Amino acid sequence: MTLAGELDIAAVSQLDEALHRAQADAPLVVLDLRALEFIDASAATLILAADRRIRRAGGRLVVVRGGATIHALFALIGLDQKLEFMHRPFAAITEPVAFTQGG
Amino acid sequence: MTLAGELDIAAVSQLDEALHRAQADAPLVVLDLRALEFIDASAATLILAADRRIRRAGGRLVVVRGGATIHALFALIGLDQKLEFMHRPFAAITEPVAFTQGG
Amino acid sequence: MPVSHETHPGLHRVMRATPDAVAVARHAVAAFACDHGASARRASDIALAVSEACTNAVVHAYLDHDEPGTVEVDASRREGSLAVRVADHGRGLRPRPDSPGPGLGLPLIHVLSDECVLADGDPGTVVDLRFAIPQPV
Amino acid sequence: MPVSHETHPGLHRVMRATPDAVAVARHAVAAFACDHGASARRASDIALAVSEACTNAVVHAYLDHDEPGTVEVDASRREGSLAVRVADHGRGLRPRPDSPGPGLGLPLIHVLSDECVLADGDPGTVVDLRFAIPQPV
Ligand SMILES: Nc1ncnc2c1ncn2[C@@H]1O[C@H](COP(=O)(O)OP(=O)(O)O)[C@@H](O)[C@H]1O
Ligand SMILES: Nc1ncnc2c1ncn2[C@@H]1O[C@H](COP(=O)(O)OP(=O)(O)O)[C@@H](O)[C@H]1O
Repeated sequence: MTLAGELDIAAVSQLDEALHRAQADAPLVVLDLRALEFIDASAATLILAADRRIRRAGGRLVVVRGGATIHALFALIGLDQKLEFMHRPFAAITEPVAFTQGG
Repeated sequence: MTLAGELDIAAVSQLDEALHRAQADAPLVVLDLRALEFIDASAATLILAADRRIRRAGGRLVVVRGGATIHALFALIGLDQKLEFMHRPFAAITEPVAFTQGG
Repeated sequence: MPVSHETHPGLHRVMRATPDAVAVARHAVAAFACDHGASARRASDIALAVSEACTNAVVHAYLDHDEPGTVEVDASRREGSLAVRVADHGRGLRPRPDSPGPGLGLPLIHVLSDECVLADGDPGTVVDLRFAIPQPV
Repeated sequence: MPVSHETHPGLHRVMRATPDAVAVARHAVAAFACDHGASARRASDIALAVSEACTNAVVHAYLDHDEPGTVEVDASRREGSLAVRVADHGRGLRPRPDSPGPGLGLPLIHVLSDECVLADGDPGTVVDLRFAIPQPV
């Protein structure tokens, strides 16, 4: 699942639905933040909630880090330690589950 | 259940246990705050959580209001509208479930 | 695109406090900050703080109202810093046990800014932020 | 029991930031407020604000430490008001997505006080509160 554009209060309910849908689709959810231009604390917290939910259900959420300013928000609220981040996705995984949100 | 003394961070885990125990005992929990001398936001929030839990389980939590400064805290954090408050308990209910906490 | 300061007396925006106002405010303040000497990194910190403060106005301020009122954003260049104010005319900053938010907004605004003063509007809430920015030469 | 002001230069307490320190701080400041012209009602508001600020120091400030450091409480009478400072030397006020608290502390401190300024300690957090109290005659 790829997130693009700006994730703020105007997009949170859409993000929440998308994260629920992704969880229903597969036990491994890869969330690619590289095309994201902005994220706020409430959107980042939704990603944490999704991670908890997916792990509780026996799945796994892997987050592909966004740019420096995107990652800075995760670090500021301490989520850089609580989510499973990776720098680059395995080529195989990115292709199929592309999804564009907001913009 | 009667709460007395001061309910702050030093007493929250004890309060939480007591509220869980009271729930296990009866479907109607009466929480008497008249002997309380102090309550902080985290303790009041535990009472809200207990109310939610007890109602979800089909029970009911009734709170006997404390003095003016105790009730002021509930009003400040908006819990005066979210909990079922009464001014005086029915004589029948207060007697059996007395419990003293902190001090 | 730096612009001479004389042509920028300050930023002032009044918007209805709805979710889409947050991005408008954030973009306006970020552009103003860039124009007044903030690095891209600094401007993005400022944008995030403004975004969180405006989100609070949208989410909390007009809870008791049928229609949302306004949120006002002001920015001005000061000696060595940028002053930003986010103000609403709502219920005033007070605790809300059923807050839909994760409770990160105020602490986040605090760490992002060099000074953060929360004051009462009349009615409403005024968030005054200062961001140190070296004076452009 | 009002006492002449000259005998009360101000209150200063340094405590280890453990849960039982909160009541000690609260009681000390409430007594100081009563001695300096606060009504019982006002003193209880002040006590609550101090309690919440100290609770934050106990719960959040020393999260990264093996042992809790100190929390300092100061109070002094000013013209028309009481100034209270709660300071710790911990991690600084910053967001914590796993906060065990309900997120009501800061907004509650804000409504209870007439002025609330959150500043950075070096390291740590300084909460400066002002409570308007008419000068005793
Ligand atoms: N502009 C505002 N108007 C009214 N209340 C506010 C405002 N901003 C913040 N608050 C109050 O302060 C609390 C803490 O805000 P914040 O730290 O941003 O967390 P969150 O918004 O996630 O609850 C809110 O829950 C709300 O009760
Ligand atoms: N003295 C402090 N040191 C470090 N962080 C603090 C301090 N006080 C508050 N915070 C931060 O601010 C957040 C909001 O505080 P508060 O409104 O009291 O809510 P709560 O303590 O219930 O989370 C806390 O979750 C914490 O991240």
